Amino acid sequence: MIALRGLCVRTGTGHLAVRDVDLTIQAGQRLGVVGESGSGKTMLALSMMGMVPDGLQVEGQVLVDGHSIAAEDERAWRSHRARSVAMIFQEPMAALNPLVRVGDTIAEPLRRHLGLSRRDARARALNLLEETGIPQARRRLDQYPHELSGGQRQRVLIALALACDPQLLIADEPTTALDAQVALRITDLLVRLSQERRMGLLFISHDLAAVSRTTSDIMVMYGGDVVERGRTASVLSAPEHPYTRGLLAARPSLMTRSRRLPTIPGTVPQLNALAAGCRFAGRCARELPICASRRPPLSPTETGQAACHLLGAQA
Amino acid sequence: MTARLPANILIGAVLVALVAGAAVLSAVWTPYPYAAIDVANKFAAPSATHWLGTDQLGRDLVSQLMAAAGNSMTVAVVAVGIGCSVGTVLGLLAAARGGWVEEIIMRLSDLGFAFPALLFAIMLAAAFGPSLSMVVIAIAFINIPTFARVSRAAANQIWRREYVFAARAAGMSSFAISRDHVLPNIAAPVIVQATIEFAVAILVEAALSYLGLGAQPPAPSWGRMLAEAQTLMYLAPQLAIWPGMCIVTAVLGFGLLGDGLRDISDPRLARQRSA
Amino acid sequence: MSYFLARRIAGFLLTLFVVSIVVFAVMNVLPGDPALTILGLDSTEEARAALRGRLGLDEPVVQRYLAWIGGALHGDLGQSYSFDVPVSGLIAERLPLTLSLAVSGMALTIGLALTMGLTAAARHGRAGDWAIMLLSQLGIAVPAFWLSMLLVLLFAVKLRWLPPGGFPGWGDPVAAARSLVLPTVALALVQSAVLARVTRSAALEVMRQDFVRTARATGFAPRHVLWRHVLPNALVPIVTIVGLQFAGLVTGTIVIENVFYLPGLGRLLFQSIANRDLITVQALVMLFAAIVVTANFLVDIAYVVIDPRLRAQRA
Amino acid sequence: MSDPVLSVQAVTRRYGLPRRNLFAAAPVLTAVDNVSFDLAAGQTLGVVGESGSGKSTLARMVMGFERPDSGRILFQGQDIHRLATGDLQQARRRFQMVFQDPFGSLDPRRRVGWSIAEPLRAMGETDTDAQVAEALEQVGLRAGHARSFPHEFSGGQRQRIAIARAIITRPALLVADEAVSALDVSVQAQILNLLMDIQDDLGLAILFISHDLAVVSCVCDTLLVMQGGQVLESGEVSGILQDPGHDYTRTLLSAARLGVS
Repeated sequence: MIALRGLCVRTGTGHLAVRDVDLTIQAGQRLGVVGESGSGKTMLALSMMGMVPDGLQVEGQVLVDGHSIAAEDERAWRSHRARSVAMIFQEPMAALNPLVRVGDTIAEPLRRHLGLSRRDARARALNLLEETGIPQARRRLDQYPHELSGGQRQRVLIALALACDPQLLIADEPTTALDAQVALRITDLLVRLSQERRMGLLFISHDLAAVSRTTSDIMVMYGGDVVERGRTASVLSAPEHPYTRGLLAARPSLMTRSRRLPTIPGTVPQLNALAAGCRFAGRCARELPICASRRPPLSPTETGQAACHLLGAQA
Repeated sequence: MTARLPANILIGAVLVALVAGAAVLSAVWTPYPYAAIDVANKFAAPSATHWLGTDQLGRDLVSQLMAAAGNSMTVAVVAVGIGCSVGTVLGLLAAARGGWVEEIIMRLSDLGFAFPALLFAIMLAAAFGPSLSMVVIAIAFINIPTFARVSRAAANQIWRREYVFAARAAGMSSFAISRDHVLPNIAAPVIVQATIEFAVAILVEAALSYLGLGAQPPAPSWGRMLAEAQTLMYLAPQLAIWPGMCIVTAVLGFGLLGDGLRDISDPRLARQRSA
Repeated sequence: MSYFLARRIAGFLLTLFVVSIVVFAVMNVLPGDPALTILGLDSTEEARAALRGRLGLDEPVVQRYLAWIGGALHGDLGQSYSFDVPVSGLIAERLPLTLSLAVSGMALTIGLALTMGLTAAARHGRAGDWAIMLLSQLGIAVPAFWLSMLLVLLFAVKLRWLPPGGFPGWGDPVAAARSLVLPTVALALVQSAVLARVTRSAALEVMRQDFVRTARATGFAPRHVLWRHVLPNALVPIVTIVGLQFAGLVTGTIVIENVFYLPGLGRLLFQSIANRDLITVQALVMLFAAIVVTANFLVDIAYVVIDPRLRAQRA
Repeated sequence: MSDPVLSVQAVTRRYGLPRRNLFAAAPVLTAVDNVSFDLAAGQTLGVVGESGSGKSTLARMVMGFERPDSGRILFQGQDIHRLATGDLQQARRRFQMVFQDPFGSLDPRRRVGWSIAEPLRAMGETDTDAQVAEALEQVGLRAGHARSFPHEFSGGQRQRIAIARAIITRPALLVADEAVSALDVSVQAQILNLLMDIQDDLGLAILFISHDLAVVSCVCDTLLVMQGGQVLESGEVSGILQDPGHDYTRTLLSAARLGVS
């Protein structure tokens, strides 16, 4: 299984883009990570792949089946990426090599990592494509990415990700660039694959609706901190943290029929402008004097955990 | 801007300043008149009186190199200046008008690719007789399509920006948009291209003068000095060194400057730095 | 025949046609009296009149152009004034030397440039990158004819390994090859500096794209990613520059052949200019321009071979 | 109902695609297919659809950037595509647009005040400072912000600036093309509220274009659902939400719904 212990991502200027995250993903678990820009959700995912951009530093531990992978051991990370974890990205248009046929793209890891012959790899690639439910899978093998639609490309990327039977699939905003109808089918597919293969799924999105229909557990991030976590359904229906509450209220929903939405004042701050204590301090409607200076720990709530001084004050 | 300038800009600027300074200075002062012959003193070694020595006719090398720098820079400034301004106006026009105007301008500029600067200059020299003004005309002419392409490509990108749509929505004419929005925003790639074309112009002038198709005696030119030195290579190899070093200094200076300017004007790289 | 190819070929022929008009116009219409140019200012009016008659200069311009181009299509480029033999014969005699110089120069350029450019890109921002870029910046700044002189000073004058110039003829292949070594190196070093920079920036551009991230996320080694995914996608800009560089190499031979006293087309052009042999000059300028246009045309075709997207768009 | 500010009547727009074969006719894409609607003062009409639905082409035609192949676009009774160039430039004072990308809709090399005053300058006005200050305050910024450059602002603030520019000529119609799509949820709500405030203040009509049904339903009175250039259904927002008449609308609804009740 894949776990993070005290994971931090530090920028070149010394600011923390991800601050002290603990996390375990079990086989078959579907965890949603929700946050706005600058929440650190993508950095969190990249640090689990050992692919944090140059100039950023990862601190803390990434554990695969209990073994920690050292940050600088590029060879170990490579075999980790080859075997135990896979990732799909936001832009299916750009994420496939435009000069390589779809079948060859999927066969590539099969041949290089698993040592399959050309024929076996092709047959296996076809199976994988069929598993993603792409129509006319056999024909797709010999097509180039530009001949496919956005949803089909995302399915090809999913097939590629599944090639070496990863324990964990990380999906970073996989539906954001897709039309609503296609996005629905892709999230359904991710749920099905996670269940059938007992594969962990880390689903990163800013879209609460997509997260709510894809995941069983949820983690809300703000400014690099995990501010709240728990079962998806309970957190979204009874949020504890003021940020989660504000986010849910400010989200236009089909139920809202007033002409004004509740808002969170201010704007998502830059990393260097974040408070040392609770990162939401300064925008929070229920801020206490202590919030800006002391960081609240994650403490248990009725639905899971939240990091807020208010919880301690009530208790 | 708090970011410090990259090393290539600094080194480039110093080299360019060196050559440009020598060029400007040569207009008012050189140690000796560059064409002053002193046969008694030929092939003099470097000394306090002749810093780099003299050539086969006893002419002072430093004076010749400085005067040649003046020639070389004048050719580059005038030729690239003409090519850049005409080309950029054509590129702006092509992007603003689109349609058949763009088509014609771009087809004509395609034609420019059929004639590398050197070939075009050789053709003009053959037809009109060799002279430095032919070199200027040739380089200017060849630069027009280059700048037309660069500025059109950059301008077309600007025309797709939302702030241009906003200006159109506000009712601005395409002339006003080209002036207010497009030109300031394509200045960076055009300037970068200009520094590169400066370097190319210096190389082309040197090559043509070397072939005897550029600066005519006694007009000083690095290329012609090298041609003369070549015949004396066994006798006085040092004469073949200094003019070449001057060309390298000038071209390297502009090259580094252009490179550095491109680095800091590329918004993608700029964003990476600030992130 | 595909629409794209038909359009390209039409464009190619049209460009050649316009180029021939430009060449003819510059050499015949603009300068006034070609007879005066050929014979010089001290010639007598009778001699000039006789020459005009011999060259057909008394006929209307359009007719002369048609005669010239019509002849050229049949391989008849007119009679050289100074050598008093058919120009086509002069060219046929010298073309092999110039072409072998250009082709071997191009091969060396491509080999050097790809190695340097890709190495630099793979080591982006590190010492190796800096060193290669500095070297190439220097390489661009060195005029080919000066580099030739330095090479001659070192390898011919000092070390006496190779001949300083001249060409012994094709009868002795080894001697012929030896005399082409320094010219080839002089041509290629400068051009490869340019191409190395293009290769590096094209590769870096591709390395920023999402599909490279996908390949890394699939666990492939950097070398594999570079050769399999980066290089093929970087080829379009590289091929563009190779086309332009072939043009540069061909015109570069004009200078280099004069440095090394090689009896090729460049030397012929130079001699013809000195002899005011406008007929030969006109033919040679047209030939050089035609080679350049052809190289650019082949590049256009190469794009389609490289990129399946263009194939689909333009097929 | 009074005369509509904007009346789109049976508008169609086709694009010729690149030819694939020398001997075949070039294929044609019908981006907007026979679309009609009216929009009255003080009202907000939402156009919802995905990429390729034709909603952006529609916006460009309403703004006069593109001509419809057939049909008419009447702005306050005038067919904007039949106006002389000078008249169209004058008419532009009364319909303005807010764009999607808060980072692309302001010229990075111009001070914010300069950009906001651009529509006034286009009308030949020169003394614009007071109006710029007023517009800035109207969108919740300070008059002093006029002297800053766009990169000094966050995405939400830039969108406020873009709105200030759009309302400085007191237009009768505002076209908002995905105006909040690039913003974080917590900022998006602020901008939506601002648009509503401004509509109440100025009584302008808003054509609100978005792919996000939840956002559209939140701010709009009436709704147009588009797909492939055609209008699938239209009507009052509440009616469509309660009883969608089309499968596609139902998909959009379920995509926007939080899977928790």
